[in-house]
Amino acid sequence: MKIGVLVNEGPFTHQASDTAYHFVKAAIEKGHDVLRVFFYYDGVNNANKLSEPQADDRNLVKLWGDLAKEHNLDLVVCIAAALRRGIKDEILAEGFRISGLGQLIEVGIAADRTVMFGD
Amino acid sequence: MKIGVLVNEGPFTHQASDTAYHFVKAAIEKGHDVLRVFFYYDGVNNANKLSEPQADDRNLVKLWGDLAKEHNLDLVVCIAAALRRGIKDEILAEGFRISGLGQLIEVGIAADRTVMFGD
Amino acid sequence: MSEEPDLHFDTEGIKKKFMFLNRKAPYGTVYALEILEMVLISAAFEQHACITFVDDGVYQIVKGHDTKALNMKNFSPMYGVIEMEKEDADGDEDEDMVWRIIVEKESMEARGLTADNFSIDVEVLSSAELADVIEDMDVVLGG
Amino acid sequence: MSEEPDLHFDTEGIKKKFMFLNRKAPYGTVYALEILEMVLISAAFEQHACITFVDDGVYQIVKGHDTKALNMKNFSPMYGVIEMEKEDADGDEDEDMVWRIIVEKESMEARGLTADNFSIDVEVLSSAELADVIEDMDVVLGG
Amino acid sequence: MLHMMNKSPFERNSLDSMIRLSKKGSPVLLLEDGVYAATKGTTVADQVTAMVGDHAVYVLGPDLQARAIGEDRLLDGVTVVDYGGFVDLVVEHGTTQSWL
Amino acid sequence: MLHMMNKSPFERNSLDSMIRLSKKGSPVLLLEDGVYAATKGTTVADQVTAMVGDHAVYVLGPDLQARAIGEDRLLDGVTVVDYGGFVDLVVEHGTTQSWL
Repeated sequence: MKIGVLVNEGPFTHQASDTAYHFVKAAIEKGHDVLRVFFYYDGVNNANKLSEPQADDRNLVKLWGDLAKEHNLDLVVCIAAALRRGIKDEILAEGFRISGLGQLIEVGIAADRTVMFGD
Repeated sequence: MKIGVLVNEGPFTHQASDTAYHFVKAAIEKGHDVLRVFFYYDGVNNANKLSEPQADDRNLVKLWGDLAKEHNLDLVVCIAAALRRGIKDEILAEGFRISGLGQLIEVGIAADRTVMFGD
Repeated sequence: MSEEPDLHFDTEGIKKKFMFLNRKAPYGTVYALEILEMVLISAAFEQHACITFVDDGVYQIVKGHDTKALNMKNFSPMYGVIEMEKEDADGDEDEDMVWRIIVEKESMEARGLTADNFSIDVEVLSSAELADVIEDMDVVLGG
Repeated sequence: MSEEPDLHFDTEGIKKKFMFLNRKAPYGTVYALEILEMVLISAAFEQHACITFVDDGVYQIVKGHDTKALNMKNFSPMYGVIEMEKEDADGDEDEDMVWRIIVEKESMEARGLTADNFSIDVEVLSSAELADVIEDMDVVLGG
Repeated sequence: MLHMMNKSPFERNSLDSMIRLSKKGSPVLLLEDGVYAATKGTTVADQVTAMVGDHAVYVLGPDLQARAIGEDRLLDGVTVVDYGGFVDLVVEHGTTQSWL
Repeated sequence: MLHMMNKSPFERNSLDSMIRLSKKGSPVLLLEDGVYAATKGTTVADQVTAMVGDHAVYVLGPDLQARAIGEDRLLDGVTVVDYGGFVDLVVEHGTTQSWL
């Protein structure tokens, strides 16, 4: 089944990005086709490559990037939300790309299911 | 009177930083001594110099920096919270400095009033 | 193993029912503004859309916002743009595209508001009626 | 016009009453963890401290957290460190420094919990008693 | 339609909104801080028990474990799922709505 | 002590917590989305009217204007202040506590 995902919050402050990550991983393991993960609102902060968690904590920026690499996953950061919040090419983590908000509507149309994670 | 301020949220998603800014500005105008503004939790995102709001919206990163410059205001970003969230020297906006969480406790001791703004 | 992901999907001829569900008050958080941007972008895709206000979301469309003292962007005129998009959808006979602007009656009344307080024309539905509409959607987005 | 701001204030000999007020559940948001870091740093300043749990904050000290499946840091052992800091403060006769760990009874009971559910020793106070304690503080921090 | 709710019922109005605006028979998944709604002995237990009568109610296991909620503390009629079960619910029940 | 509350009383439990954990006589400032608590005709109006009996209640004017709440829509006994008035309240009333 084709699945689209929307992530509304950054790593650390809210659990939304963690839950989305586990959901996407489980969906891929079950053989579903995750068409795109779209990062909006503070969700764009998931793409900040400077993020450096404590050694004994998870690193969601890297986890998302690794998942994208391994499974050819499309991680899209909303350009309008990102500009406001200072997420730009110079600090964009590997595996993410910046694009327009239309890419969210597009995946909502193309996917069989769209699932939102936020605060 | 000596005042310390704690800002818990970033610009844009929550109003906390806006309210803190207006409060600090009004306190200075009334002749009070704002000893320090401490940015913790997602508040560290107020110091991201890459932030570029829409032309018709306010730019809190710049507003804080300008206020600091004009009034010799100490804007301190918590190093632990900032590292996690990828706020580092290379993207630190003018007027802010990065330091330890002890600087929050210190201002709580030194100030007559400590006021917290958050979500 | 990885090839480039598809940057675009073929959405030609697919028409889905989108709901944009507004549950937060304006200005205290930015969700209201950023959902508006979502709605306006969606117009280009010619999908069905229900722009819906429940809980504190009903405060978003109260008329008379004045944000000068806050120095924040007053985004309430954008609701007028949505109303115009809806009128376009209603008026275009070539387009099978339905836009609705809905307020939940219970949320409105709990806050001491009536439809006269709003800056745009809305359909007022009961919780039960709105639950039926939600259940009929293909995609529900919000924040 | 601007000179450098003071990077350090002279806090020597000043002892204030700090409250660290925990009102959020753990893991759903990061506030619990980052307030803990605040409390631990404050120990170095030898201030009075009330570490207080109300509303969903009472869930922070329930024993038995296991975050392996979430792949998140399990920070609950840090509450034990706070308990040790409190014991140090209690035991040190040279130091006039009072630490208290307080749970609001009403918040605990509303969630079906008793003090037996907690991983650390706490004082259980009623809302009215806690309101008196809060009123007596010099600085209240939280998140 | 699958309704998802990730907020503590003591902190937010999300549980109330979901109950008011979901149709009888639609399944409900409680996750993140929303799992506290499914515990026994709380001030919302009666409300959630009534919800269990109208909806199949699922709760995310990893969130229970993190919060030290044993299955003995769950209200009757609530079913625990893992992330794989979460995916299955999404696949089986059509459109999803997240009550944030 | 000055109690500050910035959350909508319909969305969060912050108003309830503040009322439960503040002492009679301590002043209260409603700001940001908290200003909705001070409006007439809502489901919390009786609760807030009772609070006005026990506390001096202030509300931040710039937040009222942004949200289009005219003074005629405010509950009786509530006093509007601007940011300068906010500073004065902080200065006059000792320790502050923010009910977020």
